[in-house]
Amino acid sequence: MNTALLEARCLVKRFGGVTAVSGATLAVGEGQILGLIGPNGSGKSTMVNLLTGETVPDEGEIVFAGEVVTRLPSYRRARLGMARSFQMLRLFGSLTVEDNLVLAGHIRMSAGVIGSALNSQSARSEEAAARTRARELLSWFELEEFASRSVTALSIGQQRMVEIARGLMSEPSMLVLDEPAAGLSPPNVDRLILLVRRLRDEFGISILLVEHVMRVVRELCDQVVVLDAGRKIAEGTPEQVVNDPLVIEAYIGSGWKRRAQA
Amino acid sequence: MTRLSRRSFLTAAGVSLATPYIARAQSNAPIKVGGMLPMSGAASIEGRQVLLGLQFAVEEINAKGGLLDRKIELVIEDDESNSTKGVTAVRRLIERDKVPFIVGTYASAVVVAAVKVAAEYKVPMLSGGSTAAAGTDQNTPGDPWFFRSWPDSNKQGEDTAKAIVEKFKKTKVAIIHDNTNYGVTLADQVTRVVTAVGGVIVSRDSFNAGEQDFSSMLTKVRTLRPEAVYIGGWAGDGANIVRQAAEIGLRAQFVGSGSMLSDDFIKLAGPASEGFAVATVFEPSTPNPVGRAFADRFRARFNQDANTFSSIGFDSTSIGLEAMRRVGRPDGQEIQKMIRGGMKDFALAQGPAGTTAAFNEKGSVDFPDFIAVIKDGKRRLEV
Amino acid sequence: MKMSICALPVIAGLAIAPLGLGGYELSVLMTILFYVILTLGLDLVTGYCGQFSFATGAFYGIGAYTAAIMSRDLGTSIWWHLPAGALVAGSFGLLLGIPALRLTGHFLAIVTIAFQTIMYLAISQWTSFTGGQVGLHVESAGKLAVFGTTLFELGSLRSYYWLTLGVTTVCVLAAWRLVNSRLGKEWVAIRDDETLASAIGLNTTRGKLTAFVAYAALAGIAGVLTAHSLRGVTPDDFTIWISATVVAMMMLGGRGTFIGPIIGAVVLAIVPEFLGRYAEYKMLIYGTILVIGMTLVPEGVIGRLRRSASR
Amino acid sequence: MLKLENVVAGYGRTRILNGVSMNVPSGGLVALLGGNGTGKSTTLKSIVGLVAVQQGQVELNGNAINAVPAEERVAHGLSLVPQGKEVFSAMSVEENLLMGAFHRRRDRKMIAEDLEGIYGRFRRLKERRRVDAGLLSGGERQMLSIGRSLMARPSVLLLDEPSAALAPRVVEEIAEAILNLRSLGLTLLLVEQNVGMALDIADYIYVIRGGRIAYEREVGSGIAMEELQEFYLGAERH
Amino acid sequence: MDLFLQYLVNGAVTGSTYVLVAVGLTLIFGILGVVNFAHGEFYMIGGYAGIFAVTAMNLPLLPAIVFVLAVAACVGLAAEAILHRPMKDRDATSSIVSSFGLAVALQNAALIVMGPQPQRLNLDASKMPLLSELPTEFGPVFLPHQRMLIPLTMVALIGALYAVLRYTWTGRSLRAMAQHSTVARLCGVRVDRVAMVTFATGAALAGIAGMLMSSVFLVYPIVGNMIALKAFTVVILGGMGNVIGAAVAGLLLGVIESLTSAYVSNSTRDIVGFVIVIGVLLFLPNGLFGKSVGRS
Repeated sequence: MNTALLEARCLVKRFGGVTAVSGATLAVGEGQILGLIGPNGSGKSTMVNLLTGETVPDEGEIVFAGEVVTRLPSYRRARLGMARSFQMLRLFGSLTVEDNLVLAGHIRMSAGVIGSALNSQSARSEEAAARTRARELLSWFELEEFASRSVTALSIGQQRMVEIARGLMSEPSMLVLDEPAAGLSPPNVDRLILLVRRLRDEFGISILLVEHVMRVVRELCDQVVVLDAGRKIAEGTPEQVVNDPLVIEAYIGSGWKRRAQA
Repeated sequence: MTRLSRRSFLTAAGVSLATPYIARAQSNAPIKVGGMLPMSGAASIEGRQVLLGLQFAVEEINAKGGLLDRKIELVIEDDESNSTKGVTAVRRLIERDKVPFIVGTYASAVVVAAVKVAAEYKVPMLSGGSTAAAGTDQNTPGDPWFFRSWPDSNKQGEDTAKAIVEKFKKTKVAIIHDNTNYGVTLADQVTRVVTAVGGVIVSRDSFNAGEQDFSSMLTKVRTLRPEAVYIGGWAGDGANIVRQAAEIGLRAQFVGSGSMLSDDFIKLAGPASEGFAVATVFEPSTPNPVGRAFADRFRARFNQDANTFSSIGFDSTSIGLEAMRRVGRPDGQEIQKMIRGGMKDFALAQGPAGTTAAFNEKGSVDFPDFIAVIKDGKRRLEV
Repeated sequence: MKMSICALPVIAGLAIAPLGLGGYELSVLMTILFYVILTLGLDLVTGYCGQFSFATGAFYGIGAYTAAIMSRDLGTSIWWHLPAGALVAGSFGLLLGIPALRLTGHFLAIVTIAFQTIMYLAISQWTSFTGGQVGLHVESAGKLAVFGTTLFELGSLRSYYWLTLGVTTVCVLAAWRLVNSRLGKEWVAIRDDETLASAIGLNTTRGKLTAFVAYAALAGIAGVLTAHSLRGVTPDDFTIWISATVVAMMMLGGRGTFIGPIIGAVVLAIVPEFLGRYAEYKMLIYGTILVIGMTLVPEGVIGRLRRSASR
Repeated sequence: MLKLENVVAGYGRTRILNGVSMNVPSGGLVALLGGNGTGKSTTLKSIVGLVAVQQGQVELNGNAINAVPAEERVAHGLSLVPQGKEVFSAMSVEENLLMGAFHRRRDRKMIAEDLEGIYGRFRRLKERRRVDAGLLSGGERQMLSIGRSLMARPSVLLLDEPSAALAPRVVEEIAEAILNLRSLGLTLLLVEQNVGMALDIADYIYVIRGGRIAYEREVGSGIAMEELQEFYLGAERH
Repeated sequence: MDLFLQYLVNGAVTGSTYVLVAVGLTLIFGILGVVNFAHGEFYMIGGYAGIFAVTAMNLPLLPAIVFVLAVAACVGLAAEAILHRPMKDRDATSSIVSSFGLAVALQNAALIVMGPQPQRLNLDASKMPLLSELPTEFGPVFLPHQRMLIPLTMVALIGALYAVLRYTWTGRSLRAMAQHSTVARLCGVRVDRVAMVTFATGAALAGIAGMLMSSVFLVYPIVGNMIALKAFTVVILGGMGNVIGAAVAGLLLGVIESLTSAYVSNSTRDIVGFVIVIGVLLFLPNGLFGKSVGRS
């Protein structure tokens, strides 16, 4: 691993009396795909929310693209180059596919909102450029025919792709994918794996991948961090962590050998 | 008739924007006169009572064969106590119904907005209950387009203050008033006159119209031991205050503004209203023979007592109609000139005996208010 | 584009209307235009940006009183009042927008009602500044002169109607521009999913505040126009009933659509003129429209048509 | 006793279950295993009626109950111990238990008896009967949650991850308590992520993956670790 | 000092009305998540129903109270059918607009049916058995029977409500629904029944408040406006959905207003509550008493 693009140190987050994340540390290198896994309730979602800025940690520090972003709101992190998808699909339901993408391109526009409202020349050309880029991305994802359709008219798999395309609109250096395979059929999972790999290879983007579907993790991730009860219990290549006894115990509980082999 | 033409206008406007052609009134068709009052909303209770006065005046004229050989038709518009509505209503009355004068309205704020429009069309307005000085104060002195045939709120405040000090011989006065312009001007006037004649204002409190709980304010007033308490505001609030004052044992001579004349006040305040005094321009038991005759005829017609509101409506309408008769044609400008100076001999139902429609240069008629005192649940005039 | 083609004959028709209509009809048309501006403004903040407000009457009043007080204290004309009314009401809109940053849904609705009530009490009680219940007189609008040539006297109803129509057209165009600009899209994004909007880098704080400012400024402009049209202002013209009426107009037409609230405003402003002596049922009808509308067609008439068309 | 036939269910347009078929025999203790997001909880929710069944059928004692609203299924003998040790935190322990008997609230005498029965089974709940449930420890809450379900006098008890986020010692206690429930003649369906615990107490296991039953086997018939590991960690089968 | 005590008592009397109205409002929100802007109209209808019972039907006090309870509860049931049932699967904002519309419609219906003039309920508390035997002077504090009736009824009704919530199956099911609606459903609690009970109870409490207050104050069609705003203030101060919080905050607001009226200026008393509520919403969104109970 060369220099880390995103680094989180000793993050702690408590909700009432419950400590959801206690002292977790992770780093995503440039161009790396880092997997984040763990059983239910292990603190993955909280971790993602801390990294993307939806919640603020009680302790610890987050550095992204060389800046301390621990307390920055999510839109500021997005401007620094962090884009994300959501576990439960999140798209602007009343907008078209293309508008969903163009919105995400707003942060790369230099004309202010006033200029845009006045329909200035520069605003118009920027808008046109954003639309071109949106179309390009959609064709990259083979979705261009849906550009002017409402997002709600798309299948779940297609919506997932729109979400990822939206992430790319803002020209991010890092993409946080929160369970992208959830709800996808096996062929769609295969497509997803191919796409994410191409994303990294063609755009050079770092990816933090939170995923349950182990096939996706094993095929994509360079490095995997395993959380359990808010702590990091293992880190390594997919092969290493899958065979780590601590990980196995976290996932399927203790004492299983005794009965299964009896 | 009016509704029909209105509908045809809107249809026409919506479809072709063609001007609806309105047939010119034929010479024997009724002359329309305008009435504009709050017929819905909170002030409609007063508005409806004023309306009875308007209707009664027109009925009596028509019973005598009408005016200028034509019948009189009263066209009523509801202003909802809202200026926007009021301005539209004035335009409608003048443009569509060609009324030569308008009796209206009750809310002073609406008067202020509406008179500007009426004056532009050269159509005079006669108050339909508005007493606040603001209505006549905006008139150009010497050329008023808004006429009020009784004294304004300043005069009412002054008369009340004089009654407190001279009639009831009370010099320590507490003032409670609502935050309406009416309440504020009355309070100002009472303050000025009471201090001028050597009285003391021990406290002055204001409240928002419609407020319910006065106990703490009255508790505080009680500790100041006023001899008289003056209340300026609407009848409901006044009744509430008088009753709550009795409950907490605040004993003093209570005096209220003219708006508290209604029988509702006595009903709402209950026994606490005994001894309550109020300035007024009319009572059915008035010593004014014109007023007394009006009260008798009114009672015979509607089987209920006339009150200040109906007398106001009656007088305003009668003045307008009589001025039109004297002018000889339904011409707003001529009628205004006539009311301005030519009616000094026309006797009114309001005020003391001999009160006439002698308008001053601001468009108001000056006469001393009566003081009515509530005894055994009835108002008694004390001249 | 399609929109402007449809709008042109309507505007042209409205522009030649005074040639055939009298003062009463023009009064009614002007009232409709005021409500169009108010409803459009509310649609920006509620329909497009998803922030509830029951304070339209307050901003309307702030605009009107700005005109009245400037006219009284500075002797200025309507040309100053229009931008000033928009600015002052817009500033108050910014103020009310601040709670909206932290509150949503019902909490925000309650704050806007409280704001409406406080503004009404302040306007009606601060007698020395606002004239109290009787209100203030506003000088006639003056004249429009170019290079010393008087084009028309705004004191006349007909000219004033044209001015109102012109300002309304500008407001409608500005609103149209706004909802189709980046900012408008950001408002929709905030309404659809605020978390997501923030996650893709949109400054939701700015989005909400601008929506509130635009809403309040439009209501302020309507207030200035009304003040000059009535040549006076009184507190009772800016009560919560105005807010209720405007909410009903927007909901009936379809919040979040552009043409819907305009149609809603036109229809509900004209209806009372037909009601005649049934006018006292007006608010009862509006209230019932809100209840039935929310139950049967929560997206409004135009919203429903659009939805069934897209199927 | 309880039977699922090709159940398809989900939230709105998102399908979670793509045809789940299961059978829980009377008096049996069946475990449903699976990784995160595979559809375990949704299966339970479709049984108790919290998620609408889009296709297929849920049968109880041979009768289809698809159309019975969730509120009424408890009266049919179905009771769910929900995930996350959910209790009415601002109500006392005893009130929580009473709520379990809500559907048979007229049965005063029996309720009093059953209450004593629960207290006898879970001593700690008796000690803390007047305490607000929000103040209980995790293990106590889980017991309260189970006790509340028992107060309904169910014929089939469904348990959703009773061992999640509990210390190993407490997990053993809970496992023991569940085993004891069999003596009441209850039919049990246990949803678990903790394979060890499930294998310790269940007679039959189902493994769900991608909204489908991917594996089922009787316990004791030689379940290979590699097989299970694949479902959880995706290890390739060699 | 003596005066101060009197002001406190005055405040507690008005505060008691706020409590009665606000507790229903907070129940409806806490259990069903409905923000009911038409709650003030329950108060208004209670006032008119009371006048009708006493004047037109000549009922004695207790039957009159029962009549008002019944009328208000029916209105509450109707409101539930309008504001809650069709909106169950929609977001909370639908019920906001709908209840706002209902408030407007009810006020204007009352304006048409009852007329705009204020009315008063002639109920002479000093002639009531038991009550009339109580003293009206407590040291320096003077409290007429008419007013005493209000806090007494408040304590009795809120006490009864508390007992019902605490010790009956219905009460427990309401609390259970507020704390965890899914688990409550699994226990066999029916949402629609709870919703009806909640609305009926909330409306009945507000209706009784309206009846009692119209014997001390007045009732008119838009009287509910101000009282609803006050109740919202109280609900927010006490924490949305928190019954005890609403009871404490209601008394507190009454006292604050009374003291404002006495020591600052009477005309600012209506504004002071709103200013506090905006401050609380901005800085303490969970109300003065911390956590909000019952939202899950």
